[in-house]
Amino acid sequence: MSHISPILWQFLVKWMTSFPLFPPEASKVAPEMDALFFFMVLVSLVGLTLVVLLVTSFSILYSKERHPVAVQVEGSTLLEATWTIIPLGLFLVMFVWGSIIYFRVYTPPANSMNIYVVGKQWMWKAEHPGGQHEINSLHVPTGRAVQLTLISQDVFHSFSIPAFRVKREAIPGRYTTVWFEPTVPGTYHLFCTQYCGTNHSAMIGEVVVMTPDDYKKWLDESTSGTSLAQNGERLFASLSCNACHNASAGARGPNLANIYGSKLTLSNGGTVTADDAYLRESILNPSQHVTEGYAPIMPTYQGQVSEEGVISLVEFIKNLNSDYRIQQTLNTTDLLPESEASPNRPAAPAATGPAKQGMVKQ
Amino acid sequence: MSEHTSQTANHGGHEHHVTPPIVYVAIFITLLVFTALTVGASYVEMGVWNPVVAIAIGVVKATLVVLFFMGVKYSTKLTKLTVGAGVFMFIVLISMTLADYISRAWGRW
Amino acid sequence: MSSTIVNLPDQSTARIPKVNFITKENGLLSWLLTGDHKRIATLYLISITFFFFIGGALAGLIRLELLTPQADLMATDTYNKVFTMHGIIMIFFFLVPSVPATLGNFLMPMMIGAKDLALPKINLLSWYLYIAAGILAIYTMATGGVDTGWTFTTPLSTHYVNTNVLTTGLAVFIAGFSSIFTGLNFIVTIHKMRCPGMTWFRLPLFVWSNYAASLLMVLGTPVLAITIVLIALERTIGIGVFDPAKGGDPILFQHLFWFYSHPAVYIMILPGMGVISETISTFSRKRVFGYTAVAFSSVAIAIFGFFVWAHHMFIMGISNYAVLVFSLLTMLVAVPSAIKIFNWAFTLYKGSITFETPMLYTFGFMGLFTIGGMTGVFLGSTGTDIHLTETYFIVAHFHFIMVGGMLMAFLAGIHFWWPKWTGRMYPEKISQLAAVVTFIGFNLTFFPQFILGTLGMPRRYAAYPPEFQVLNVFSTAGATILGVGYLLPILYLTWSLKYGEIAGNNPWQATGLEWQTQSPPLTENFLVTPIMDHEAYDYEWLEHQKEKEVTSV
Amino acid sequence: MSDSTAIAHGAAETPGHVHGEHPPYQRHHFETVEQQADATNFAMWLFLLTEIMFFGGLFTAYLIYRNWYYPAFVAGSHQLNIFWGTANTAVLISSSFTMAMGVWCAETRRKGGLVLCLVLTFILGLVFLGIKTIEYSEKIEKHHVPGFHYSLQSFLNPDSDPEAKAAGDKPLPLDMARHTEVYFSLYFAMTGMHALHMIIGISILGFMIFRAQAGAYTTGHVTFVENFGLYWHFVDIIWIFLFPLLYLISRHQ
Repeated sequence: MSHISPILWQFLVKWMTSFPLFPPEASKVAPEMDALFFFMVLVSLVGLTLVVLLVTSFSILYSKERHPVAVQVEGSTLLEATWTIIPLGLFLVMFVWGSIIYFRVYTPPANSMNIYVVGKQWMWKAEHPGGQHEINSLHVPTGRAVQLTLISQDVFHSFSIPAFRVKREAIPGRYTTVWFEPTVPGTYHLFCTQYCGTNHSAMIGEVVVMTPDDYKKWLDESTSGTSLAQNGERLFASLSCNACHNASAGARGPNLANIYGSKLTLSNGGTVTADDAYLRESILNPSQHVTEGYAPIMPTYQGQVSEEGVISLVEFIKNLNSDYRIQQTLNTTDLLPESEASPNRPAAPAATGPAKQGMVKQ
Repeated sequence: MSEHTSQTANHGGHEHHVTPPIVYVAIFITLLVFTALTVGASYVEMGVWNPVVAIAIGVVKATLVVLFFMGVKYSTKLTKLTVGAGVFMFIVLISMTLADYISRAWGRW
Repeated sequence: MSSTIVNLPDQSTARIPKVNFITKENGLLSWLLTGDHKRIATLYLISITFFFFIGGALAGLIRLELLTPQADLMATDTYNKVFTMHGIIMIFFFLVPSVPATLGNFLMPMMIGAKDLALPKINLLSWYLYIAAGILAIYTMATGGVDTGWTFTTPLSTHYVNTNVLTTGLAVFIAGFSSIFTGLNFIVTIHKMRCPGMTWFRLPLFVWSNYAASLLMVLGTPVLAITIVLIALERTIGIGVFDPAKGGDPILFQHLFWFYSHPAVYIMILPGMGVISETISTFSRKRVFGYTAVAFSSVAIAIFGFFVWAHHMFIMGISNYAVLVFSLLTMLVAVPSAIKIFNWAFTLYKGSITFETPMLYTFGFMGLFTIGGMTGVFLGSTGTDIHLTETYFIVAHFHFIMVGGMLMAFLAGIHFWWPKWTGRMYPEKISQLAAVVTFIGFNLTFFPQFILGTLGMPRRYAAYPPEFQVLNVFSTAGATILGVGYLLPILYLTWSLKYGEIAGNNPWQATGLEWQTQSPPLTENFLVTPIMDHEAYDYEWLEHQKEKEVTSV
Repeated sequence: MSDSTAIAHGAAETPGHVHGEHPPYQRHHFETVEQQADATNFAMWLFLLTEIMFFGGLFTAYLIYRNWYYPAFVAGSHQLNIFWGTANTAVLISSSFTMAMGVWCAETRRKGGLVLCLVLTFILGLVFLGIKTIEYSEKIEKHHVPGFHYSLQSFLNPDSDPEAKAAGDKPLPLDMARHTEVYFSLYFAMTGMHALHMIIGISILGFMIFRAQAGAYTTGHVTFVENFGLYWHFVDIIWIFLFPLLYLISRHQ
């Protein structure tokens, strides 16, 4: 084989040995999506074969040598109706099937664990509730529904994990969500698929799927000491949110305990569910989201809190289960160091460390 | 506006409708009245009906201009179809875009 | 029985008619100030060929860069500029004007028996706008380029890049007006300039599909224009309409942009479908199967085409209810395309088929368009769209439609009407070879990209994980073959201008009115205004005509 | 030549046609003058179709943001001068009327009347732009031009601003006040695009006045005047919608 150039030889060897044709299926939804995918491949192949078969057989049967004089055929309503209705039926099947999967991918189950992801030029920052930060990687356990709450700090990005068959755009100014349940431990590609500027192709990373035990180990090793909610708590205090949002009678702002997920009546008469998006909007554009019975006096924090800051505030408010914590933040400036936060209930009532201004942008 | 006695001008023997000036004058006055009306209506508290009334008056005025000043009332079906197509596509653009915005509020998305 | 329908006049006596639209007047000015649709079409043909090769060269650079996983041939920002300019030039300066402004301009008046388009000066203006826009685009490229992607996604294009967004936007804006004027001219011409007897259902299907495309141009393009204006205002003075920091919504930009840009893909493909209807009928000597269905499916595509734009935004966080509606409508718009494919296939049934070059390109079109269309359904179905969108799957999909469909149709049309345009035939064997080479090269280039996309390789990546390399090497190899396939026609068509055989009026024995006049045609197309006294694609009428001629001689 | 040929007797040989001689304004590629008039008229309508869609994008943006930021839109709207707005509406409707009369004069071949009407339309158009300039300069003085030292003063503290005070505006919270910039962006984009159309129209009018004096439009060739009239009326219609949408939001508050 010496006459083959080494590079070509190397290439041929590579070709023979590793040549993926289909991505791994590593999430619960992946096989479902692949079923639809292969159904569509099948339909396409049948359709293509039909067209090719028709064209070639007619070309042979009715070539000029064999069939010198054309017979004029006007058309056939029956035939035309057939190839209108059959494709239409198939397309509708694909529509319904596709929509079912779409709704599955974008409707997180209630008990999923939430990880926040902030996209910026050109990196992904993942914020785990336990305070673990990651850049361009994401560690998740198998067997648990993981919800991602995505937002972008600058331009459109798109969070894509081909092995999970999920993808969602991270857009500036608004949360989007996606969820998946990893099934096979391993390391998978993470791509930004929405063109986002110069280093778009460098905005890649890896998704590490671990067994629950390994994941727990990883969480313990990489904790930053304070959970996201604790960060939020500090921010809550340093921005003096508790001056109004406290449980005292006659407080100027609504009590935020247990507010997450509840239905609120707004001062303009509408009702809204207090979800992540609502909480974020209320911090940045408060005047449009005033709860009934309160005056629109809350100042906007647009430009004062970074997206990570907003996320920790949201996470803090989400986990406010009692007035006790608000009272505590109201009165405490230096607290005991943090005890270990479990991933399930990251913001379990606990004391917080010294308040840091790190989250506040000047 | 009872005066619909259409004159015809001779353009190479082709029937071409010429709207008499009295119609233009009538339309002109109507338009001015409607303008006064729409300004007045905006000072009356009607709740959600304020924008509806404003748009409705606008539509009436625009229709008058299209039908008489632009002569669509006397033009061919093709012209009418063209105007209809324009309005239709305008509504498609607005309504289908707004469909997204309105339905965003329906669910958690 | 010979296996060809080509019927050329006796080469020893045949001459190109002394008076035709090319020889009528001489001098550069007579071309630059012409009102003749055929001369403007010729100007367009030369200019879009120029832009096609610029766009093609950029595509070549992209493929070379992607030969290796690292960004080694060029830096990532250069790569970004290259694919942006490739997209902008190919879409706005090649695909949108390709068939309508060249073949459509050349043929439409002749097909309907008119002397010219209704508004010849507007037609010329549209070419000048096109050239002005093209020069501006090239100037942009020469002075640093632009790296927003052809989609100008906000807020990237407004606040996060410092390349020539404004001049590019202006170029696209002007090119948009060029296309508006072409479309407007076509609609007026088809409505008002038909010769006596030319009813709507006697129109060739090429006219129908160009009519449908023109509707899209007229109704869609202005929305792009205003969107670009808003982008320019946003970028220069920061008006905030698309800027989330000021309360604007970047998704609104997506809505407005795709309101044009989705119909734009039908602007690109519909005229190509018209070409296929003409060639497939001529080379099977048969009326198109179900003429009315094919005609109406063009209009149906044009109308439905306006209701599906948000399928470009399924994963962008638009309301899920809107996603459902737009996905359903997307499925509906796929149906007329399926109808067309089967109607064309059945046109062959009981025909008398020959395999000249235009017919080979037509077969290529049918195969590739079927694949392109079916893979479009993968993306229209929301579930699979999540996985496949923004990857090479979508790149492969629209290249199957645009290159495999439109470009094949364009080449089919160029080869089909070349003898009419120039009065001369090109060498048949080498052109058949070019058609086959193009087909093979195309499949090798773009089929691997479907697999790449399924694997998850994102589009617009200068560097990619190494395991994708093998398929990318295939793709680049295919692109090389494809390049040869596109260079060949340039060579032999240019050669044929001087050395080709004299074609005569109707070398293919086709039925369209354009074939009943001399080649190249007279300035006002016909000696006397034709009267259409038969249906479109009436081959028996044609036979009848020939017998008459023989007996009268 | 046989009768059943597709290339049958054309116009030149057919005796049925009235016109032995074509009028000078008939372009060579049209069979008859009516065909030419029909075609150009239809072309003009199609062009207006594109204009509808052009403004359509702006109206879409307007509707969305008006729903999102209603208080900001109200406060922004109160900053506009309703007197000038109404006056301008009347001016534009009058110019539309004079234009319609001009078309009538052309159709009935009254040269003097046509010139008069065109001049009146021209002047009214200029008056419109003049008033628009006054309004714009007010906005510039108050720093209500987006992107150029935009000032929130009038919205955060209405008492400091006579107009806001007159309208009885309450102070807007800061976040909503910031969104008035979106309102003014749309205000300037929409009225600016409209004014641009006016400027183009006035330029063409100037050209037409000279041609009309030479009698170009009163010899039966009215297409150009008619088509220009369509354009002018269309610009009027846009204003008919812009006026209530921009000036008359919740004036009663």
